[in-house]
Amino acid sequence: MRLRFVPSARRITASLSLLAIAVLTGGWSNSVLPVSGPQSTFDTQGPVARAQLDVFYVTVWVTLAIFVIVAGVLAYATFKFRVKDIDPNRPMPPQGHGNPLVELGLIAASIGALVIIAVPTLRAIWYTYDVPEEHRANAYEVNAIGLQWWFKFEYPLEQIEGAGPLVTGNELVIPAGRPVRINLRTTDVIHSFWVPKLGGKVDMIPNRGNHMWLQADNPGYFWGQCAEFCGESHAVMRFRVIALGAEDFAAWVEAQKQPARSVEAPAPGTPVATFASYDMTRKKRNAPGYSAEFDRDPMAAWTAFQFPDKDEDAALIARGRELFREKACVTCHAVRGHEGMGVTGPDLTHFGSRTTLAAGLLENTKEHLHRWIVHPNDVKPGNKMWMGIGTHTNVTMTGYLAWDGETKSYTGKRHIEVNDEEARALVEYLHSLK
Amino acid sequence: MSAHAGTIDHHHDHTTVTGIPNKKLFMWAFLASDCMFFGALISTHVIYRLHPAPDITDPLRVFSLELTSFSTFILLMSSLLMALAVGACQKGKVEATRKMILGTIFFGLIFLGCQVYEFTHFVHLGMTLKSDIFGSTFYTLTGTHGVHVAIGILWLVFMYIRTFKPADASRAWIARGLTQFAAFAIATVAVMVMMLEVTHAGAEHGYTNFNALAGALFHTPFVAISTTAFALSIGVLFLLGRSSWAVDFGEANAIDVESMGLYWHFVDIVWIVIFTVVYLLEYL
Amino acid sequence: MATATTAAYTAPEAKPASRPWFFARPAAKTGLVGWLTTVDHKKIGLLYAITSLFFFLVGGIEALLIRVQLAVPNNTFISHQLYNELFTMHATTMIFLAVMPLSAAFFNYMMPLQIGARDVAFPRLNGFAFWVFMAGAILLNVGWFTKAGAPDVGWFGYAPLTSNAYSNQFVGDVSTDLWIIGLQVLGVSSVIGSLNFIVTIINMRAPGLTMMRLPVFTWMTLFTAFLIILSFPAITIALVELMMDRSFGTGFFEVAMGGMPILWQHLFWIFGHPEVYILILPAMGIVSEILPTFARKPLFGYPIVVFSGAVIGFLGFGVWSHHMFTTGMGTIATAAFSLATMAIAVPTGVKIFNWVGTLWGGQIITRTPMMFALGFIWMFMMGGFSGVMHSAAPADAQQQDSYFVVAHFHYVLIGGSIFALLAGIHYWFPLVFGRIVSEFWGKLSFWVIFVGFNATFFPMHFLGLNGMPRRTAVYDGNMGWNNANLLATIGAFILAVGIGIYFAVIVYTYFKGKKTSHDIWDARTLEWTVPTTPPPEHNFHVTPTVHARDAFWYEKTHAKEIAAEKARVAAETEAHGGIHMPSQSWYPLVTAMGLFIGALFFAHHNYTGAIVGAGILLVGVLGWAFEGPGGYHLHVKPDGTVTGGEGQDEAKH
Amino acid sequence: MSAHAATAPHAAHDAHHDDGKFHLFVQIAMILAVITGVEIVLIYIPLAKWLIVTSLVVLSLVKFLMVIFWFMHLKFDKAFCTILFFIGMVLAGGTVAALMLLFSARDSVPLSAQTIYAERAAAAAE
Ligand code: HEA
Ligand code: HEA
Ligand code: HEC
Ligand code: CUA
Ligand SMILES: [Cu+2]
Repeated sequence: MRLRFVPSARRITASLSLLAIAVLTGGWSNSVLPVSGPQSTFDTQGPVARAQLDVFYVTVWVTLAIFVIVAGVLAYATFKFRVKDIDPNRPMPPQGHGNPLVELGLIAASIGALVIIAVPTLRAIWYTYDVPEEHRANAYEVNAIGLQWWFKFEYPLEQIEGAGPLVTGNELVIPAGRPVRINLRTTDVIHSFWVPKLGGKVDMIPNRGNHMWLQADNPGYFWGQCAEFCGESHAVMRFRVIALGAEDFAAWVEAQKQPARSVEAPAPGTPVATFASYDMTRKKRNAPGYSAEFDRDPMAAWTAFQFPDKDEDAALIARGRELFREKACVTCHAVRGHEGMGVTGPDLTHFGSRTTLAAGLLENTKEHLHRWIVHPNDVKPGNKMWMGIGTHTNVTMTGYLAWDGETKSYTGKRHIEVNDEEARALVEYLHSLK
Repeated sequence: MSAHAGTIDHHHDHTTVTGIPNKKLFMWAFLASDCMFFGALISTHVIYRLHPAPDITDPLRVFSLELTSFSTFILLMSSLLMALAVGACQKGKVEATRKMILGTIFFGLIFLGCQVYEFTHFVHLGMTLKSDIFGSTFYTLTGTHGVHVAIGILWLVFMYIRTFKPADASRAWIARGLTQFAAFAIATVAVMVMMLEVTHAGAEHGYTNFNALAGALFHTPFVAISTTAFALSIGVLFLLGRSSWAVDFGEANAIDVESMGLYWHFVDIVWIVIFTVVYLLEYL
Repeated sequence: MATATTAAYTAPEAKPASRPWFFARPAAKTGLVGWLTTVDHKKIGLLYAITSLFFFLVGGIEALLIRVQLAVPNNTFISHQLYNELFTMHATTMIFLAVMPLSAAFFNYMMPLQIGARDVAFPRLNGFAFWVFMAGAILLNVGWFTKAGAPDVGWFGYAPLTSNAYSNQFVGDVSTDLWIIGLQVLGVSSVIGSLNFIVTIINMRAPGLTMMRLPVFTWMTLFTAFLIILSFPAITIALVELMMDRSFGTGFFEVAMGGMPILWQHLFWIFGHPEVYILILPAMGIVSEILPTFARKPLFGYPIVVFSGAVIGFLGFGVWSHHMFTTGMGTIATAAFSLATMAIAVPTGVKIFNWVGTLWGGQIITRTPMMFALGFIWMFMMGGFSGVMHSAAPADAQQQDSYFVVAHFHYVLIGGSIFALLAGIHYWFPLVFGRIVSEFWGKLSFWVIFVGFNATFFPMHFLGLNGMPRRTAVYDGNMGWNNANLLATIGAFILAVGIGIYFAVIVYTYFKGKKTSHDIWDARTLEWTVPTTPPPEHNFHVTPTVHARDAFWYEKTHAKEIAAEKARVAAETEAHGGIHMPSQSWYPLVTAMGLFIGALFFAHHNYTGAIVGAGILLVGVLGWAFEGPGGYHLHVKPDGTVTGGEGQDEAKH
Repeated sequence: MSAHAATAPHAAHDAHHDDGKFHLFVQIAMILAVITGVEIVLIYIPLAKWLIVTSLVVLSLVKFLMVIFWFMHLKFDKAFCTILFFIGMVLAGGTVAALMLLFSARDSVPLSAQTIYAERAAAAAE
């Protein structure tokens, strides 16, 4: 036994554990391990999230109290009863076999602690399940549908003549201060709808009619995320929820119900504000999709997005609209009032008024959009615009990649080629759809 | 293994702590596990009966209660023979054990035959694994049970062959055992082919029109071939079914037969549940 | 075949002359044949240990790759697809190929010794269980070496992502089929192994060893075995249904046919929750052995510790839907599962309390095994508390599928299971190899592991509460997750260094370590009474008779009576022909190979190959059944020399 | 039915001594066959549905128990075998029951079955 090493080992381990404690306690400081991000569950902005956080705090305080007691006794015992090393000749300690009274007492205490957790838990289960009875009449209803890898939102209360309910994608706009009941559906695999600041998640499960409710206390811009593994690009299946005051909301609905905006007059046009084309050779996959400026006040950015750009190039827009048809974009995307008819991709009728693109992944800048259009796969691997809609065994709608029905595989060739100039026109067109 | 002399107490094994033979304990633990196995499978079936898809096959359209009742009865009787085989073996009666095992195999095969007939019949009526969810759960559940029966039969066949193992370890009887096994296999396949041919012909010409049925049956060589193969293999089995030497099989092996019996009976009780849940309840 | 049969008659070696070659039994105790045909529970235990440690390193490297990718936001180190394969295989490997078989290694090696048995009840079946495990492990991992890639559906493979339509997006993909069949095969191995352990513990105990005298580790082995045989059927059925869907077009989880993907979740977690107790109960057993030894005091409240193990196992079957709180089960079901889950904290708490009670008033010796055991209590308790936070369903709505869950289960799995298993390795190393690990290096590895572990996983609590979802290959830099992720990655590397030290030291000690006698810990239980270290194949010269719960301690304090008793029992054994030992056999290996070949071809939808595999399997079973039980006898002289062996007393019978 | 059950253990007692359990087993097999027959007849009897379902379940259970206790010797074996098997049986029964309950809940109705439920509701309303 190399006992002579032990003292130095102890010194090393002591300093290491000090370090560990420093790191761990540092964890509580918000600058090292912040808990106030855009998806923080602590920064609650609605009653559902609040109810859930309250339960969480109960569990934390109860378990923390138990931890302090049990760990305290454990630490005390370890140090108090420690002896140097094995020595068979040392007289034995008293050989106690247990104490039923102590044991039963601790069991009773544990049960008591659990009751403290259970009561608020039960209350919150019923509360968070559905819009409370008294508010039901006031509740707003939307349908959220998950697809690989984006979200589709339907507004059953906002019917458009001859076109069914209002449909948008990836950004859910809701009225603030009003409970919103969300019907959760999916067309392929399981997804999960999660806006941490407004409430916990509920899954979208095939062949199941799930629902949830939440409410935003005040107008605001909220980050959301698919929270169930749903295949290759699950990580980048995100979305946003924007809560608006009653009037703003009504105005937004009205605007959305309008058919797509057309920029008719072929004006001489001021030169388009230039942006760097996406360089295909320099693959910068997974580049950040946000800018600091946007982050500072996303709500203001959102508002700005609702109005047409000042420097629109009508000719380019017209060219883009043409290309949108020629390049088969129309088969998957709807642009209500224009040529777009497809329903398998996100509705683009008012795409220009959305702050993000590709399911909340990238800020909707022209640069990002250009990158998305020329090579969607670089942004979101395996996405259905690139691979086509369907599966490898039966592609029903070819995307950018060409599909060989004979060999049931991708040929590696591109079926939709979009060159730089065309992409710029498409960008211009899509951004004009306010 | 050395406890050849003296009578064996079949209710207490002195080599184990609890007095329960290891093999028996093993089987019971396994059957406890199998309860969960079939529990999960039956749950699946019932859940999909609870929430049927809109256009599934109507069970009553395809089911034939007569056939199912018959095969249920057959399985019950095979259980009886199995129980008797165990009893015979516990008394060291090798000959009787063999007969009972053969009987169990025979009844088990009839049951399987009925199931094969049932499945082909249903497929004829348009219900397949893929046609609808009822087909999926029904075939998977009853098919898994059928596989259990088939494994049981295999086990019985092995045990039957095992009863011929000579006491003298140096005697080569592998070839003989394999022949026996092959004969069983051929007989089984032949019977199944015959059954399928009859089903086929019956479905086309009606089971009551005997002449047309006979004509259709002998239209192809399959029936003749399978009948001959069946007869031959049964003959082989009969010939090999005698041993002039001392065999390494007796009362000490009762526990092996009993373990096999436990398995067989369990398969039977699973069928008792299936019969009620999958078949009878549909008629209400 | 025919020529081979005749050839057998001319083969003159050792004893096969008297039997057809088909039934000749291998007798080599060493070398490749010795290992391939072994039925010795200790050798099988070592096989399990070595393979599982190898896979632990594999799973660990997968984890490190995950951590590298997550070190900084929007990293491009690996692709989404590879990332998905990595976390799927990381979890599958760690759970099924590292922790479970490492527990099985301890079951195999220690349990028969603890109950004073010569071997398990069915030695050949025990070997078979190991080879089947190998088959499953290979099946799960072959994907790495093929075009299809490794499985990528997550370790719980939620339908319908596993269906043909969604799992095979880009390549003609069999990785999911390999996942299905691999798990299925591993299930076979686990169930067979467990049935064997159950029979062994119930039927093969030494005289005097009543159930309430069983060492706690043996109790936990028994409970774990029960959990395995009762929970695996559920996943077996789920996998059968999925296999039918993928291979034969059924509609169990196909929405187009009215299937309900939610059913998969239920069936999976009916297995999955008991599974996590399968991972922790052996660990609790190990800790319950170490604490009394190093506190020189019997376990506090033995009956209630045992009973709480049973209660945990039983309750474990009634809480599965706590993994499904966000699936919209409705209020009543959610509430019921929420309460049932909380209830499990009570029996688990009982164990913690009794461990503390064991320490209280003892003489605590903080040698390396004890350090890991104490670390276990701390870390497992923290993991348990985050588990209780999950059990409150409304709070879990925010935590589910976030890094908070990842933090929870790594605390219970690493801080719990792995810590205890590492403790067990140190604790029993002198018994198994007769050498002892250096105290300095052992403790150093403990502290590095301890610090690295906490640095890795403690920040994940904050990540989760700050909204970071799990199973995401990339994240944006503006979410407030950067620091914690970087810290976690650094921690993971510290952890890796710790584990590296740990294993380097173990390997060093195996070859060069200080030799020691057994019983260096002044231990209490029967396994330490073996005559030599490493233990001889027949374990004990004389089958022990047990007089008290801590059998070895009793022996130490009653040396005279015990010696007399041993002499008597030895004489009796000799009068009955000596020590009966099981013969080795090829057939476990042959049968498992058949299963492997069949399964491999089946996964590739090559049914001819599958049938060939089934044929080999059948031949294996046939040979197995007809080669007979075999067995030979050993004779121990009073001075401890052993005579006899395979082939030397064939006449007997 | 109850008359049969009453004679069975009696027969067991007698049979045990002379020719093993041959007669006992044959009698049990007969009872099992008869119960099966009763079950088949039962489904055609115009009684309340719940009554028939209950009787079917009870009768199957009786068959189940008869097979495990007599054919499978539980009655003659150590009680531990019974306990062992019942652990699995009870757990399986509990799991099946729990699954049934879970899937009967309103929240579990799959979308694909909703038309059927609507039809059934309409039929019930008439
Ligand atoms: C070793 C494995 C292990 C163990 C032992 C546990 C133990 C527990 N687990 Fe954990 N769990 C996992 C492994 C484990 N878990 C894994 C792998 C997952 C994720 C699977 C996946 O999604 O991939 C998971 C996920 C998981 C979830 C789902 C989370 C989600 O996805 O939303 C839940 C929810 O309730 C949960 C709860 C619990 C509880 C209540 C315990 C309890 O048993 C803990 C009890 C212990 C204590 C409470 C501490 C000591 C007690 C005391 C000191 C007494 C007094 C205490 C009180 C009265 C509170 N676990
Ligand atoms: C017993 C189970 C177990 C164990 C031990 C571990 C161990 C580790 N796990 Fe694991 N993990 C799971 C079970 C486990 N995990 C499960 C079930 C999941 C969920 C998966 C899913 O979502 O489907 C998961 C998921 C998971 C994730 C989340 C992935 C995601 O959701 O996107 C992460 C991320 O950090 C992670 C990290 C780690 C790390 C760093 C370790 C470390 O502890 C590993 C440490 C070990 C080593 C590093 C060994 C190698 C050492 C060396 C190579 C040193 C050099 C060697 C020599 C000198 C010889 N794990
Ligand atoms: C095969 C179908 C298909 C075709 C063809 C197709 N798209 Fe798409 N598109 C999709 C899908 C699916 C998505 C959602 C991808 C995602 O986020 O995962 C999408 C997303 C988009 C988005 C982002 C929408 C949002 O709200 O985030 C834009 C913009 C877009 N497509 C433009 C185009 C243009 C321009 C073309 C033609 C050059 C085109 N698409 C052709 C299917 C298609
Ligand atoms: Cu959708 Cu993850
Ligand atoms: Cu769980």
